Amino acid sequence: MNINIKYFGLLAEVTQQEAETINFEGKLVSELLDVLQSKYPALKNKDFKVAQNQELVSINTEITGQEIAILPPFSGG
Amino acid sequence: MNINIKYFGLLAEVTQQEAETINFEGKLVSELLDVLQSKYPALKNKDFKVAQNQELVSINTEITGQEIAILPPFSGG
Amino acid sequence: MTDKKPKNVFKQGAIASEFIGESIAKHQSKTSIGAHNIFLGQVRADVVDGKPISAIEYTAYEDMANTKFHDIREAAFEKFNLTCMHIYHSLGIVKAGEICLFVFVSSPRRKEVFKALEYIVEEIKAQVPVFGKEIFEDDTHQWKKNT
Amino acid sequence: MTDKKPKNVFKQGAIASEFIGESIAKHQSKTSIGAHNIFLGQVRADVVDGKPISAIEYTAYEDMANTKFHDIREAAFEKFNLTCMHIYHSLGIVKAGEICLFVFVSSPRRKEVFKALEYIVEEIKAQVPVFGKEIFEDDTHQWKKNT
Repeated sequence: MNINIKYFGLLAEVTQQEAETINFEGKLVSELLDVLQSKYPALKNKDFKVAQNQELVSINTEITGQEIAILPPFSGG
Repeated sequence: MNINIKYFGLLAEVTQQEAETINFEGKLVSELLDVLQSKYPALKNKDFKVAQNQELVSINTEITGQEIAILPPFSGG
Repeated sequence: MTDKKPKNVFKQGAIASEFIGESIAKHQSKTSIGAHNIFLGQVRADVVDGKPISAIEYTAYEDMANTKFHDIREAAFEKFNLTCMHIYHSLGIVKAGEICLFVFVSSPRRKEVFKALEYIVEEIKAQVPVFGKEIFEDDTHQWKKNT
Repeated sequence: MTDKKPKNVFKQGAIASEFIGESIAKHQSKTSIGAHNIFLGQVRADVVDGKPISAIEYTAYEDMANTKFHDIREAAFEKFNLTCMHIYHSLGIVKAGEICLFVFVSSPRRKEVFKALEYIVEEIKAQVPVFGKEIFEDDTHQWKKNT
């Protein structure tokens, strides 16, 4: 299935883009991260969280959403 | 000695004045209050504190200051 | 910065919202500040026995009050890492809906301003000889009690 | 009052002191309010390796952020006795000394506003996907980390 991935802050710098659509055949967030970390090796050393449909999810969560966001540490305020 | 007494808020209403000078021959705050409560019987039922030279004092404090203030409960803010 | 001499904290009448906005603006040149916390006391139109309060008339034992405000200020600078602190309290008539107390603290860090502001406001309520006369629309009154 | 739909909390650029003053003025018709508490986040000119920060550029995962702001708002109304609550956060460039976060709570009673304001600010820092890029005068940058 096609998944829209959004990158923010430092992670948009690392991947050099703010969004992309990838075709993903796996099941879990962890599998998607494997794909992304192969594509962008620099991601491996970064601290980030994953949101699916605007809710934070763990790496063991099943991918059901069309929109996944890769979020660096929040630093509002 | 002559003592300047100041009354505030509700207590200025009770005594119908904001300040007066009285001649006082006693020693303690409690004795001064006896004098004032004889003069203004309505004071007896009121809740108040006494300040001498701008510091709150207990009724057992010796009167040394020229300025005594009779203060109702604080209600600033 | 701490001042060594008590200054006059009182303002005649209500504290204007524009004055508060201008006070905030004045702190924008202080670029070591990361957090401001502002407390505003506003006169409530409480209804007592069917009659709403239309205003509070504040009086104070002014000399003692300014000394107490100064002591609270010094204690707060001692306890907390503050860059600035400002306190203003009304005297005279303040109508319902108007502001009678303005306390403004600033610090590099937010944790400090939260602790400092609550400390200062509670100290003001407890330590400063200010007296509020709550005036009803029919010109009767009662004396304010802090809770 | 609680809103049922997330509204947009973000403002482009810095939050002006005049806007804050006007927000305060708007609450003077609400005569059940006795206490306001305002938190302001201001951009600090921290010096890193000898270089001062001249501005922060804020970006956000806006849809998720507005949903989180809304959830924080609903939770605060649930937990505390509040009359009003307003939150504004900057997006884009905010220079050192300018204001990037404005949180405003009002209640009949002061105890409520102190607890509520600290709760809301801590929740914003922890839960809302906003990202600060700290820009130095020489146009290099680093990514802000909350402490």
